[in-house]
Amino acid sequence: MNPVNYLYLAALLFTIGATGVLIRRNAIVVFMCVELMLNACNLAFVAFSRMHGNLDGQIIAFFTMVVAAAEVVVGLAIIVSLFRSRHSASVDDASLMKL
Amino acid sequence: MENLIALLVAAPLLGAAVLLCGGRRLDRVGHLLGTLLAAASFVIGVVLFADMLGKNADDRTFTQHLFSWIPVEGFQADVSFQLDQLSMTFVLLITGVGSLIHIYSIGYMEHDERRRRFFGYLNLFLAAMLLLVLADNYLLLYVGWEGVGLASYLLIGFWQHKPSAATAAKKAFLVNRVGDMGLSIAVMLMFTTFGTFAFGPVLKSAEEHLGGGATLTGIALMLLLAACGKSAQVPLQSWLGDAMEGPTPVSALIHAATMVTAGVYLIVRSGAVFNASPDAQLVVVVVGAVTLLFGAIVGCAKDDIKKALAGSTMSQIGYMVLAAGLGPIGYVFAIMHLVTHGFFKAGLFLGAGSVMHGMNDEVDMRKYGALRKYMPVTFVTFGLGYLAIIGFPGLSGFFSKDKIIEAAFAKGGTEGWILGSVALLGAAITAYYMTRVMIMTFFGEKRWQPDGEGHEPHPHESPKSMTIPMIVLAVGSVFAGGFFSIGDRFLHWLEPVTEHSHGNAPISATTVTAATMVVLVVGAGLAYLQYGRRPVPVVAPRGSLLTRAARRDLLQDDFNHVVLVRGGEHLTRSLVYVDHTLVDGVVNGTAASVGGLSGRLRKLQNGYARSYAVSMFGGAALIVAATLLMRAV
Amino acid sequence: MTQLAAAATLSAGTSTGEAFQFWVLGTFAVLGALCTVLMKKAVHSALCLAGTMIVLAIFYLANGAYFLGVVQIIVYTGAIMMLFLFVVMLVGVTAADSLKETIKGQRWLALLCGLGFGILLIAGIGNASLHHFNGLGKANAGGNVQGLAALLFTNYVFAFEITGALLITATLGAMVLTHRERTERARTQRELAEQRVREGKHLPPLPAPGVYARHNAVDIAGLLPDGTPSELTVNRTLRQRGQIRDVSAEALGDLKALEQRSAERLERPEEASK
Amino acid sequence: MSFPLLTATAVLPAVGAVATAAVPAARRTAAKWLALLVSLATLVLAAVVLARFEPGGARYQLTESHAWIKEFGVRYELGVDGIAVALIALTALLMPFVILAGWHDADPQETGSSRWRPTQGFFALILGVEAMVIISFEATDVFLFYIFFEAMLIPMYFLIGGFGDRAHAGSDEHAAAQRSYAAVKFLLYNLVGGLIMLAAVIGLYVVAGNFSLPEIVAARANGSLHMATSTERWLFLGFFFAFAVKAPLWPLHTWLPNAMGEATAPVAVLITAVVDKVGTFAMLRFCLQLFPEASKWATPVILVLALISIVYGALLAVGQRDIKRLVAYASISHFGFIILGIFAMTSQGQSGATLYMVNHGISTAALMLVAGFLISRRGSRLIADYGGVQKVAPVLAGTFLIGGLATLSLPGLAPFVSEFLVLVGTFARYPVVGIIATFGIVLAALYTLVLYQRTMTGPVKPEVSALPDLRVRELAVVVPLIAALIFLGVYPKPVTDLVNPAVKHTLSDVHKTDPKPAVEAAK
Repeated sequence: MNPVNYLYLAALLFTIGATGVLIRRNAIVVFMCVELMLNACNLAFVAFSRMHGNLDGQIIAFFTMVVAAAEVVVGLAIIVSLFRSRHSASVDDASLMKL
Repeated sequence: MENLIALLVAAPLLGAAVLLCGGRRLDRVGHLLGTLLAAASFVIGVVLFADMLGKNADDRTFTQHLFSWIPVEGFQADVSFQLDQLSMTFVLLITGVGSLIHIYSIGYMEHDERRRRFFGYLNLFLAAMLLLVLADNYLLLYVGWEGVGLASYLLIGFWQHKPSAATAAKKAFLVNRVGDMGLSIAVMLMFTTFGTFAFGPVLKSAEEHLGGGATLTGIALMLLLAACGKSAQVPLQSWLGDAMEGPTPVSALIHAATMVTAGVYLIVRSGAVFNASPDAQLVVVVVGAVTLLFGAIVGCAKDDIKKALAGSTMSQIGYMVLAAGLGPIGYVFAIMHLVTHGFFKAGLFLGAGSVMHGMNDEVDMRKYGALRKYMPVTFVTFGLGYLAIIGFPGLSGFFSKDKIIEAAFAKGGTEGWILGSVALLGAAITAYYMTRVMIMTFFGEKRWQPDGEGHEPHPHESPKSMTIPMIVLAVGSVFAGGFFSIGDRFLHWLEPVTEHSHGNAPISATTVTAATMVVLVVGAGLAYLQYGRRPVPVVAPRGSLLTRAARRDLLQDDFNHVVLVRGGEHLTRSLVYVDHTLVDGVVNGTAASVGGLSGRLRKLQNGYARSYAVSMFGGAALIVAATLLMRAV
Repeated sequence: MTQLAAAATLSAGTSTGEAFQFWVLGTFAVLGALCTVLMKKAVHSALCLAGTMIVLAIFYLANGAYFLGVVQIIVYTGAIMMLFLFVVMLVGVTAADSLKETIKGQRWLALLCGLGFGILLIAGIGNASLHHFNGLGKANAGGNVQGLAALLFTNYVFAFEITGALLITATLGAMVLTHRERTERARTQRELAEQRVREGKHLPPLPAPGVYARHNAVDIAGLLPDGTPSELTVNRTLRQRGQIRDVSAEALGDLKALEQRSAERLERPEEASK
Repeated sequence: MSFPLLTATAVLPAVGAVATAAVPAARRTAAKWLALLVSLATLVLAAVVLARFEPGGARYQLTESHAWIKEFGVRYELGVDGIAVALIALTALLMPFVILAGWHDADPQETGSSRWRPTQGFFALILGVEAMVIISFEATDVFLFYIFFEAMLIPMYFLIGGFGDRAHAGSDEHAAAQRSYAAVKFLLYNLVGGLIMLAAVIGLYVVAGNFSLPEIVAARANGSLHMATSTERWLFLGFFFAFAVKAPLWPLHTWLPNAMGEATAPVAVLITAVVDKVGTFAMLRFCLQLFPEASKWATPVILVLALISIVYGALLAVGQRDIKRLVAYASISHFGFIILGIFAMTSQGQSGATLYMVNHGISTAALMLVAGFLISRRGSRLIADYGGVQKVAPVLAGTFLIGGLATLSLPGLAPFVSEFLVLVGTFARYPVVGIIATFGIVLAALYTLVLYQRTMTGPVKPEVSALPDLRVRELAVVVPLIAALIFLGVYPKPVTDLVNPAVKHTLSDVHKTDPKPAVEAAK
């Protein structure tokens, strides 16, 4: 098997995640889809790392995880406070930017 | 001595500047100052004249270069003067008659609170007119040309509170501008053809038939257009009648004696150009002949004394233009008639002014009558002017007009016969309408009545300041022609400038004179039968079709009104509409459609984060696609 | 350890075993991802995502990223996904859970973009010449963790430090965002009652759920006098989830059965047959 | 290093603008005097520039050159030729009169508000415009020019939109709406032009590699810089469009009547006499020199547009009911003459066009400012609201008439010289165009005299019977302008001497020589 398949898998997962972000309204699920996209990227990084034979790809994936963790913490906090004020976790309800 | 030429112009110019800028402080002495400066200019003119007489005939051209006016690569316009016999004649006429009319105006305008300004304008006119005749190139002439137009505008509209005066002034300026357009095109043509527009080289080149016949014809026709505007020749004659709205001294000076003859000056001055183009000369004589009859017919029908005289002026200038169009046979006679006409027509106008002065500014001749008893001096001077204009033997008009008629016959061929007959017919009509004016004004029963407020006019003789100029002019009207003609003095004087040739007349001079006498008697007799034998009705009878048309200036104004004024109004109105709706509309339409489009696009901004995410995602996809495509290519 | 060493050697190429593992687990990963997107309930989505992440962790290990694989399981699946679950519980359920689309054309556009993007990515990968794999044998020679550490504390030390600052900031941010300080006095019961009177709705307390002793659970609507259930009696969350049990029919059936039994006992066949 | 005279001339009004803006709210009069003094000082500096400039010397004189943005080869390069000197002198000359004429235009209507400082703002903006206009005339770096060409719009926008004419037929709200419409229209038109020019400026950089006008011209002349025909044409069009909007040329003119109608008279003068001149000046300096072949290629179309401008502007002026809009349309007609002169590509035409810029500035200033005094007295811009003013205020009427006569190019007043030169220059190469343009002088007489007749003559209308005549301040504005008109009409030699060498250079840039007379005149 060609390890390129990992990249195809990563691309597939990324696309699924992105589509999910677009069609789900529950902010939490949207968030999960974002995580899915990040994980897909990580997979690609790891595969590239193997391809190039050095560890920089893994380092990047590591950083991605850290940043994702920070992002999740803040993001979830935002969702919680949003829910408190609006009694809803729908991303469509936060549409004050509408003209 | 030559350096005095600039002073000729400078003196009245100074007067104009001082009087117009001086303010009310000068109100009490303004008229005297103005008259003094006009007289000073006359004195300088006389001094120069004396100097000129002292020289040989070939040596009589004085020049004075003042400064370089517009120096541009390949284009040189100078302020420099040229005083030759032709200019000298004009200088003396302008300053002489001008000074007299200044004096006359002191009395005539005595009760006008804006008398100072009136004298300022008169001085401005003198300066411009002198510039016109003294210029040594066409561009400087153009300055004077428009300058007299401006002075005429200001003076016609002097009583600005009268809407009719303001309108007449505007009309005069506008019609003149059409003529000016011709002059400027002529100058441009000269420049592109000869690279210069100074009299000397241009006329010399024309004499040698350089530059091609068509171009010279073009220049000549454009000059003729200019002359038509200034000299009220058909088809640009319509302003002169209205110009009578101005004070009478103005009518006498500008619209009879001097300014309106500038066209004749222009044609005679540019004689070489016209000589080189027989086609243009033909047009000139046709214009002259048509105007001659046109003015005369209009003059027969007018009841307004000044307008009748205006028609007469038009007709007399028609004579001059006719003569000028005949070429070297006629130039001298055109100028001679111009000078004598300057005397008698100015005198007639001053007389008319004197009559109006005594009649509470009434201008309708049907309300005059029997004034000879009340205004003897005016009657006599006016009468002498009358005899002069109709060509009574021995008086000025007799000599000058007779020569023109002779010259017209001398043109030769069918042309000569037609022109000569027209000139003769004109003489008959002149005798008719002038006799009519004379009879209606001074003879018969008194016809004036109290006006609406019960003021009955008390006709009285005018003050000395008015009568003396009239007397001087009357003397000129009587003797000038004889003085000029006997021994061909005038001819010899002008010949170096204008050249002269004798045509081969098909009929003898005596026959012409006899014929002139006959038509004179016929014309005057007819008028006597019509107006002298019967009382003149106070209200004008309806009259024949021709009379009614003539009263309306042969429908020229109606034509102008319908075609030019109405048409122009419609044109401008529709253009304003076009500018607003079409030109601006395209712009506003673009703005509106951009606004509409953005209104649509705004809907994309629906506030849903997911919609934005879709566009981001789509954008990312496009970028990926573009990257791949670039790599593939 | 031997297994890991074997995997390390495998990193250069792929064995049949890895291929088998890829195809089987890859299928699961994709399924998990799809379920994450398509599951109606957030809890289910979270669980599916966790599954996918575990599969990914295994793939990391298979690719020689041992440290990341372990971290993926411990930090991601263990901590972050649990955080998700906590929040799901905290927030409860809303109408947002419905999969019904409300923005016109959104779904089609999303699918179109997703499809296009996926095809482009895959096409891009397919176009790239990625046939030569170096393998991590050399890089991992001193141990994967040691190798990472060596890079992290030399080349990437600055980024690493910044990451620390980021994490601290994120922690503080989360606290600030979720912390709620009462800025006003809590309203008394009296004030609340007055407000209800002003607004003119539900003057009395909401009706209690449950009808009979055996069905007084919170998910059973109380019955109105005509026997229909009143939604008001049920908690909002349950209502939105559609978890109301309608027991009215059941109760009537029970009543009927009771009457039947008593009729049989009292030997009144006409009533029983009725 | 010598004293940077050109920079000083531009910086002085800019500093003055800042200083004027900083004057405290209560010291309104001090701000006015400060602005007036600064403008007079600028006039002195401009006079020094004029004195130091040698007409026969190098093409660009008093040059300054400093590196600015090295990455793009943008330099701070200043230098003046005769045309620029003449226009700088015009700008510096007009400013004191503009300020003096607008002395009360920006007085706050209600007193007492302490923070709002309209007066300071008004005069500061005027000085700011002056600074930018002067530096636009001086810049020989295309990019530098472009910056100030565009930056001018900002103060102009506020001057038009913020300080409108108080004489308005409608309500205050209506007036405000009209004003903001005019200001936005002005801004949008000029911005569109400017953006297209920006594209062309960038294109020029791509082709030429730097922005320096003398360098590019030299490189094109010695053949080291080759420009494809189509490239040159596109770049030319980009530049020309911006200048044609500014100038303005038909059919891009419709912003001008709005802007001039709604702005106060001094600001209207600023627009038409100063700011718009940058457009025609830039045609002469940039379009012709940078793109000689394209200029020749476009000449027929431009001549036709200029002709349309002349006749159309004049006809529309006849049809106007609003005094200021009438003057605006007259200006459109005059700009047609200027552009005609530039693109006739003869010495007479281009000298005439330059002279025309100067003369039109002065004559329009005279006419417009007197019209402004008249309007401020009666409080109406409609011609129909006047009549018989001559009787009540003879000096006002007289100066108005002189301004009008200058507009109709009466010989003896300055505009005649330039108009005739333009006509002759055009006629020499394009006789038909010259003849049609000559119709413009008849139409000019028509609209001017109709305006004068309807406002100044006739019976005195009751509303105008108490109008005061010109005051001392107003006379101080009008009299010098009229004196300048007469002086330049009688003795334009100083200006033509200044301009002639520059025009010669420009003509040699476009490889054109004057048409020779058909025959050598007899001596």
